[in-house]
Order: sequence, then C-alpha cells, then structure tokens
Amino acid sequence: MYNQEKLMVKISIQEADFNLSEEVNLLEKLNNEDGAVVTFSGRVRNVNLDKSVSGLFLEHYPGMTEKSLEKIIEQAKQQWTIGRVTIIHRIGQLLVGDQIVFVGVTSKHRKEAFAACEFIMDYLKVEAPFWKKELSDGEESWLDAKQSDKDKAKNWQS
Amino acid sequence: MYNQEKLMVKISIQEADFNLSEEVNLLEKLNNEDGAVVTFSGRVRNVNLDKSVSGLFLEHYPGMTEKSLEKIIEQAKQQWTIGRVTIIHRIGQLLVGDQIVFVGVTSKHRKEAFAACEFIMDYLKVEAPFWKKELSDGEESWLDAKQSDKDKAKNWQS
Amino acid sequence: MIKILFFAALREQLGSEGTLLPSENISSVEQVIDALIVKNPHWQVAFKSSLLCAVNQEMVNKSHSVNTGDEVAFFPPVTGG
Amino acid sequence: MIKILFFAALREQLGSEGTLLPSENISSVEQVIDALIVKNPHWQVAFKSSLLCAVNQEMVNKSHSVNTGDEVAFFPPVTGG
Repeated sequence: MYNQEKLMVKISIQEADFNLSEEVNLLEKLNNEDGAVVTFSGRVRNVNLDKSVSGLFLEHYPGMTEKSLEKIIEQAKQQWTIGRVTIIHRIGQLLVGDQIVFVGVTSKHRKEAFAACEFIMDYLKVEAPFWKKELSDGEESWLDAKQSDKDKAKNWQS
Repeated sequence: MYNQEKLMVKISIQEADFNLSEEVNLLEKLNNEDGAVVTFSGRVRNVNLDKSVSGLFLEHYPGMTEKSLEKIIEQAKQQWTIGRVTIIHRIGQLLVGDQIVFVGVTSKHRKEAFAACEFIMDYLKVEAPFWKKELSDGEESWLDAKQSDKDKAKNWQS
Repeated sequence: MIKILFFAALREQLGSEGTLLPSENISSVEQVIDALIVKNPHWQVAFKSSLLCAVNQEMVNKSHSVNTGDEVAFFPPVTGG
Repeated sequence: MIKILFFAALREQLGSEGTLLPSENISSVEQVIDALIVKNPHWQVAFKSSLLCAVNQEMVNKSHSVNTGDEVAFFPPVTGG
C-alpha cells in the first residue's frame, strides 16, 4: 500500500525472486494520477567481458544498503516530480537469467519517470553497497567496478 | 518467439488488455545476452488539464499505424544496440486506470535500453496515427496534441 | 483514381470517412486539397486547421507528389501513447 | 571503541570480517587505516588498492572524522545492479 506520503517508497533487499507484474500493480494501485510507469529490470547475463558466466553471488552491507537506496530516491524526488518508487535488489546465489534488480517509478509525465528511473539505476550502481562474485568455469572472482558506471553517476551531477 | 533476427520485434494494435509480466517474459525468453530490460507503460489518468476524465476512445489508422511503429523501431535500432522490442497499443473504449500503451526494450546495456525506450515513446506520440477522444462529464472531445510532445521528438533529431 | 481518407476529429467535422478523386490534374497533396474544396466548398474551414497528411501510409508534407492509385489520408496531429 | 567492518574482496583478502579498535588518538578515517596497519602490517597491501569507506553507513572520503562508537566500513568499489 502506498496511500500515504511516507509510504510512497518501497525498498526491498531479498534473496527471493520477485514478480514484475505484481510490483507494477503495486505501483499503480489506487494511483490514477500517475499515467506513466517506467521500469528497469536487470538479469544475470551469460557473458561478461568475454567470459562465460554460470552464476553470481551477491553480497551487501546490511543497514547501509537500505540507507543508501533511500538517499538515492530522495535525490531523485528533489529533481523530478515523481509519485511512487520501488527498488528491489536480490542478494545471495543467482543463476544466469535470474532477475537481480528492479526499479519502478511512476509519474504524471513520462519524461520524469524515465529520467528518475535511469538516475536511480546509475546511482545504485556506484553508491549502493552490493558486490558481485562471478562463477565462471568453476572459478569464483569478484567483479571490478566499471569506469562507465562511475562516469554515468558523475553526469547527473553536472 | 524472438529466436530469429526478423522476429525480434513485436508490434500489436489491439482492443484487448495485455499482461506486463507476460510481455517482459517474452522479451527475456531464451535471451540471456541482454541483461537490461526497460519498459514504459501508460494508463488512462483520471485528470487531464484540470478536467475529470472518465474514459477514452482510441481511434487509429489501420495499416499505417503498424508501418509507422516499424519505422520508429528501425530508427531506434540505427542509433542504439538493442535486442528485442515490443510495442503494444490499445484501441477502442478504455476506462480510467486502463493500460493504453506498452513499450519494452532489451539490451546488453541499460543506457541503450533506456534511451531507445524513451525515443520510441517520444516518436510514437508524434508519428503514430492514434487519436484520443476523452469522455468527461458526459461529454466527448478530441484531445489536442501537446506541443511538449512535438518538442520532445524534435530533440532527438538534433 | 486517388483514394482519400479522413480520421478522428477531421472525419467528424467533414462527416465523411473518405472519398475517391479522379487523378487528372492532380500531382501533389496541395492539389488534392484544392480538388476536395472545389467539390465540397464547405470543407474549406476544416482544411484551414492544423492537419497532417500521409501518402500511402507515410507521413509527408503538402508538396509531396500524388499519383493515380495512391492512398492519401488527412488527420489532426496525433495523440496516442 | 570503533567498530571496523570489511566487505567482499577486501574481507577475503584480509581474512577478516572486521575488528574493534580503541578510539584513542583516532580522529579520522586515515588514522583508522594507519592504526589497522600498525596492528596488522601484512594488511598494508590491501589498503593500497582502490577502496571506498563509509562512516556510520554513509559514504565518506578518507579525511572524514571518526569518533568513539562509530562504525567504519571499508570495501571495494560497488558492483551491484
């Protein structure tokens, strides 16, 4: 339920999978003012930098993760007129094709929903304390952060 | 199914409602290369320009509609490396809260999925031959095109 | 012949879904409009408003060429999405 | 005392999830790092790599102040999403 100002945000860090339709339904329920919903969903790809990937392990920093996502949403709300925001990020063991992350944003206007959703993803990628360990050919290795992600977050600041 | 190059695009003009999860599942099925999916869904709002709206009637130009959406997708593919694209647009009688339009784009990279999805929506709003008639306080009236939509499409051309 | 179609508010304003025009002396969208108004003088007002035009289901401007067998559609700015 | 936490690759590299440091003579993140290396000289290499730091679960830079009771976390650049 998102029927009060303070309940317009849903943040969930979870091992369990999520259902995209249910999340969009929650964003839309009793919300006939916001005509636009933009969603991003990220899944485990089978290839990363030419290595064949079989799965991932997602670690996070409990407590800080939720705080950092709240802060990112606050920053988005300062820049765009948006309605509801949902962020779901999975942790633990994931396989190729599994959903990792969902960001959904509603707004009266599609331009603001697009901008806020992309901003949240860009910041999540550099600010939220999650780390991926890749399983590839029976070997485990921690992923390096991409410079392109750091650059994207900087773009929003200019 | 989207397992061949020429089947990577789904365009549907339909009276029936659609299920967002099913559409995202189709975009993701047997597609482990594309980690990013961006969707836009538009619904009938209850308010437009301070009038209280009870529903819409959507008219289109059969034949041209499909052609114009194909062309918009082609233009998006020339600008960004994207995988699959789905566009669904409903026609006929719709009520407040009903889904009108769905655009879903997959890509290896989220930035391209966001850009292509927004581009398609911006162009659809000015290029695709759909017209909305609003039902408000028992009266019917055709909507005027928004200048802001025309401007958004122009932005992409510069 | 040239097949003419009208949509949405324009269709209601004209009270017509479309018509057929002989293609003699017509080589552009502008000449289609002129011929329509000669045939239906009371349509002049409707054609003064902001309209879009498609020839064979592709959006074109008013100087675009028109040939026999073409489908020419007139409609208000679009409002889908 | 100051509570120290390590995450991900750094945790594995150090073989430690965290530790407690006495807060005497410590007033900044830099001084936390110095004290950790004095206590565990073989950690020096790990702290030369690109690391992020959070004080009380807020991302900060190395000159940020640290007080008794604070939670100070070190970790590699994040890779979620």
